[in-house]
Amino acid sequence: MADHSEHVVRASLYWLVWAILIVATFLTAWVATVDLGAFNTVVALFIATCKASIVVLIFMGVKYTHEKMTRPILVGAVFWLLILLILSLADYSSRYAG
Amino acid sequence: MATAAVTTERKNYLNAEYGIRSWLLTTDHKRIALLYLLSITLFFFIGGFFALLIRLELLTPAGDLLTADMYNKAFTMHGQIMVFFFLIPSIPAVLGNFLIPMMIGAKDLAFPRINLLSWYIYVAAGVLYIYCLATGGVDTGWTFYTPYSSMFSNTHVVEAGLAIFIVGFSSILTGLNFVVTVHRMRAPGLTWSRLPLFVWSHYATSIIMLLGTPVIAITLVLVVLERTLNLGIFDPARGGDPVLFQHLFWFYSHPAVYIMILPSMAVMSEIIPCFSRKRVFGYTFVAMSSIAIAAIGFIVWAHHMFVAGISLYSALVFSCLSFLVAVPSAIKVFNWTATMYKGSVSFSTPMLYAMGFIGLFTIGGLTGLFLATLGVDVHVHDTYFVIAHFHYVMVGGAVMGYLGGMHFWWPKISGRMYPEGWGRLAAVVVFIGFNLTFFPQFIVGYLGMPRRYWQYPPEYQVYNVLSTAGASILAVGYLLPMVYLLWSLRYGKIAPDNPWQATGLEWRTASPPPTFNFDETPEVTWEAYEYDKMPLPEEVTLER
Amino acid sequence: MFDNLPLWPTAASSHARYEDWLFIFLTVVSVVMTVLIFAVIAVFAMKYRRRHGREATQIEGSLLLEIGWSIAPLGIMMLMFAGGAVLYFIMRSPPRDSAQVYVVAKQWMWKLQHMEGPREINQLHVPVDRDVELIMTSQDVIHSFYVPAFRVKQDVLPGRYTTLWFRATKPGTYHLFCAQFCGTMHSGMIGEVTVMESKDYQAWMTSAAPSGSLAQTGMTLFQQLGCNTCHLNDVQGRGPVLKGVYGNPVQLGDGRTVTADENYIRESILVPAAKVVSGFRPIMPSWQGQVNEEQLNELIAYIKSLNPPPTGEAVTAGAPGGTTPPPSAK
Amino acid sequence: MSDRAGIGETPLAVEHEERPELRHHFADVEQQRNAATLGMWWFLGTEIMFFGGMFCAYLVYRRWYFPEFAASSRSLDLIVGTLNTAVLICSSLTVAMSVRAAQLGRRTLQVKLLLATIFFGLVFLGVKAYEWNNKYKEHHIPTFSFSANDLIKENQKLFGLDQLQNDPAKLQERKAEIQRRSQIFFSLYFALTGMHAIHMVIGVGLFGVITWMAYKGRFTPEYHTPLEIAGLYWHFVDIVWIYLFPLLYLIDRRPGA
Repeated sequence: MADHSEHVVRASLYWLVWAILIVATFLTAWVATVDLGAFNTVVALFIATCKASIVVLIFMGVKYTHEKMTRPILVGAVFWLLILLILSLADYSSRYAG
Repeated sequence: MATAAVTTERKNYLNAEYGIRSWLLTTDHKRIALLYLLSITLFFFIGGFFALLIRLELLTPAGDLLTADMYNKAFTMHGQIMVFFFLIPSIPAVLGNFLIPMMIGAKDLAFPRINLLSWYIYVAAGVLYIYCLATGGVDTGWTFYTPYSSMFSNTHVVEAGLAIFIVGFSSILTGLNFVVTVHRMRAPGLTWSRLPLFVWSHYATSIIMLLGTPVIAITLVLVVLERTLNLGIFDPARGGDPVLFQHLFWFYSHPAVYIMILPSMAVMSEIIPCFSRKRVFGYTFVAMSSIAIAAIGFIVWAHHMFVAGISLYSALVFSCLSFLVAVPSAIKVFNWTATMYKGSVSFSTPMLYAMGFIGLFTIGGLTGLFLATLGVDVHVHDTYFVIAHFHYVMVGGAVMGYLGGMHFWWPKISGRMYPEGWGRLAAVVVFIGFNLTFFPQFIVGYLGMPRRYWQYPPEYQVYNVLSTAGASILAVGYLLPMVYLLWSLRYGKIAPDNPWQATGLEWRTASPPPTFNFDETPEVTWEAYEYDKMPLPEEVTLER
Repeated sequence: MFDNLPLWPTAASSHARYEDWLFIFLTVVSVVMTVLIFAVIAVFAMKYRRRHGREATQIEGSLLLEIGWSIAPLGIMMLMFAGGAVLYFIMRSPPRDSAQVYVVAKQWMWKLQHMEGPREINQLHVPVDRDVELIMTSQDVIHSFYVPAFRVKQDVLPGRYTTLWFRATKPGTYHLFCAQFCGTMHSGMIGEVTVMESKDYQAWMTSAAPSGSLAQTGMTLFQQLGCNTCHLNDVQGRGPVLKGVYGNPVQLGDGRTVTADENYIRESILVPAAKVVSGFRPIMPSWQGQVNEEQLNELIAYIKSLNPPPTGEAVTAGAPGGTTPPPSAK
Repeated sequence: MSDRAGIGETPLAVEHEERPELRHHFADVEQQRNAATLGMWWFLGTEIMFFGGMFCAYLVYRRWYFPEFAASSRSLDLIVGTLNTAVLICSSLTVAMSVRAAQLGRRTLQVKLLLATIFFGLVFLGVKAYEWNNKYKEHHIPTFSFSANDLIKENQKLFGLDQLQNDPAKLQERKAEIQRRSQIFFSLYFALTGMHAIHMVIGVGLFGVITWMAYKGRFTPEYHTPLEIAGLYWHFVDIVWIYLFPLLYLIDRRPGA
């Protein structure tokens, strides 16, 4: 069998990711001070999710992995988290509606 | 007639090494399974002792044997020990641990040292729990409902909470080990569609352990912090919401029921085909129903909270979802029954347990529908009806499965046969004792007797007397196997490698197996359960 | 009949009949299924028991069967869901003109206050054939108000109101249990619900209520506390007019709209700043620690009494099972 | 379902390779490595749910007590928080680079990068300690003489207190309520950051061992699994912080609010 040599990522890509993350961090902090109404939270979480995604894809190597299970596990765990959050919050948001 | 020739003693996992160290530092999954067997048996008897106290107290309507506080502690510790220290680890940590590597043709689990670590974590938690018990115990009910547990109880809630937090990690690590082992360690040729259903079920169980357990762990930590540091997250007096605790608690504790029952279903899926000499009916459906139970089990938790003050709409949604989980459970029952159709059924001990399991699990599952039905649940919630229901699932289901599995694989584990006649007798005694104990509780529950009552109105007495009588029979049923299995270790017939002529890979190695399970890594070229290609077992199972 | 062997709980409320029929339906389905499974196992075990010279016939499975025995139970279960959901919906929708009783639970007793004034401990007297709504809260831990004969149960939570309603259909004395574990004397937190004929109830009421109705006590308290200096009966007051406010939507200063139910009124007394009515300044003092749970109930009762009496279209409590004979005839 | 995953690719029939790092029950290094990384990924799934319970509590109370949460969040130091986030991102870079160095077999670089990672990790924890100490001085640690007085002073308008000045009783009560609710925020703040910090401490300890192993030359381009899975853990802890930062520090920083 062929040796499964891992994908060696260019150092410049890592630096690029790092730069994006740093910029995004300061961006979140800055955007929070701009009045966007209810969208402040949305924007903050959107940026956080983008940051998390590139960390997962590049730094954690999910983009390059041969491992077929990584993605299902990740998606599964996030899905499970959403089950917990959405179904519990559904109770809270409909509690006084009746 | 025992035909197994007495050969010169082969090297096996039991006699490979001697001495305490060789056990306490072992990384052999089979030895770790036996360590678990010893420790969970200990806890089973401690938990059983509390059950005995409860049943004796309830013999009369007045609270006369125990004080109210002692009674409250007795049912709390009965529940916590049985759930967290017996049922959850029982089949996975003993039979799963012992068998999964062998069933998939591996030398060991993927992480043997983590496997040993998880046993030590279990022991640490067990010691802490026993410390809690010895210094006065805990009285919150196994559910730890706030604000009673966080602000009002004067008992050792912190120790109990931490013990259960710790034992959770044992469960997580076991699940982790199983999942990775199933993915990575299968023998050549052993595809997913050839996996024994035992492995499928344990895979599903492991998913629940991995994704559910951390939630209860953190929830109990928050309760402990609330008691020690006054955090107030679940305390209404400080702005918190006690119902939030219930959401987080049941998010794990409902799926935890499936942690207890899925492994038992795993055992059934091995025993029934073997003693019917047939392929399992609808392999794919049985396998997939395990995964479905694990997944759907996570979206039904608030059916424990229909009268707890959740919103009307939330209750409607959760009720509807709760019925869904009955479908894969029903699929399993139907498929097992269909497996016996046109088979060649023998009444060996494991098969008796299996038939008992199907019957009791059917009753347990169907009464679950009563609890999922909103209007009915309002009446029977927190009554003995619920107690009867979950004992039918957890004792009638999980414990029957555990005992059936112990008998089925006893020759493999110990290298000895158990006495068949005694085995059948014990199975029948357990079945009768169980029904006598718990069936009356359905009626007394519908009459309205609330759970966790130390004294009760006299009109409920007759059912409680029946229940206590049944419990004493059940106790005999549990002690019998204890005695004759121990007896067989010394006096039992030497077991052949495959006494049942079963198809699993674990039967293709020696009994007891060598340290690394197989002398040569097997290559699998057959489907699971090809009983048409197996000869009938020797007289061992046919003897009278 | 069987004095020591009761088989069926007394059914003494409008919910009870419906619930019993639902329960019978579920029981029949379950018994049929259980008997079927047991019988099939027994038949297979006997008919196909191991004999010499007979081999098992291998069967792979059947997609049709699998789908059949998945869909059919699901259909029956959806019936159960629908039946249970309708009953639950009824149970959670108290009729508007029901008699109201305030319940305060504490370790380990039930304190009940009738709107008309009488207070009881571990005893509840209600008239027959009258909708009764309980508005419940707890002083300490979670309790649960449970009357098996009425088939009603509701957890009673600290810091919040939960409600429960029933219409008793049969005079008699029934158990009142606490169903949620609440500490040492959990099993001692029991009482009795006495259902009386209307006449008897009236007689009991007059003998038990020397101090006037709950709303009247509430009115006195309202004046004692000086609430009436701001909450006038016209829009000149510094606080909102309370007449007719109960049960109706209230526009808040921050744009939200809430329904002025017990929880809202309670919060407005204890934490006035939380939800200030649009057009008013948050100047009301808090009464946290100055009025106890019973006095709160009196005040709320008074504010409710300011509503004009309901005009007809009250939610009917009639259970669909009402036309069928009660199963207690068994 | 991927049939034959890990089987077709890694035949077990090959002879047992003689490698020091290969444990007896694996057929080859490839299988061992795959098992370890898969295990770490599942463990991270568990970790997501571990933080999930607290996130759930956070979301419920944030909805209920938004003004108090906003005010409490504003009392956290935004600049320090942002810089600390940047520090953690730098540590993630060094971890990724050290794995790369191992892939390329550059041992000295690898050790330097690992030491940098530990350094950044310690800086993060140090800053965290500094922030907690500030919270202590501000009486913002629940039960340690917790007081929301400063929040109340700074957020008169948000809490609607400016309109209550002529009603001392009412003012007092509203203040007590703000005290309770902001205490819930800080309870969650310390639970979440505390749990994160515990993960960081474990991470730093783990990387201490990894660095030592790297220094001893245990890692080769073919075998550096411990480094890899420790890296996965570190990145995960980083991601948790990426969410905690906006959830805790940036609830409402709008100037006019």
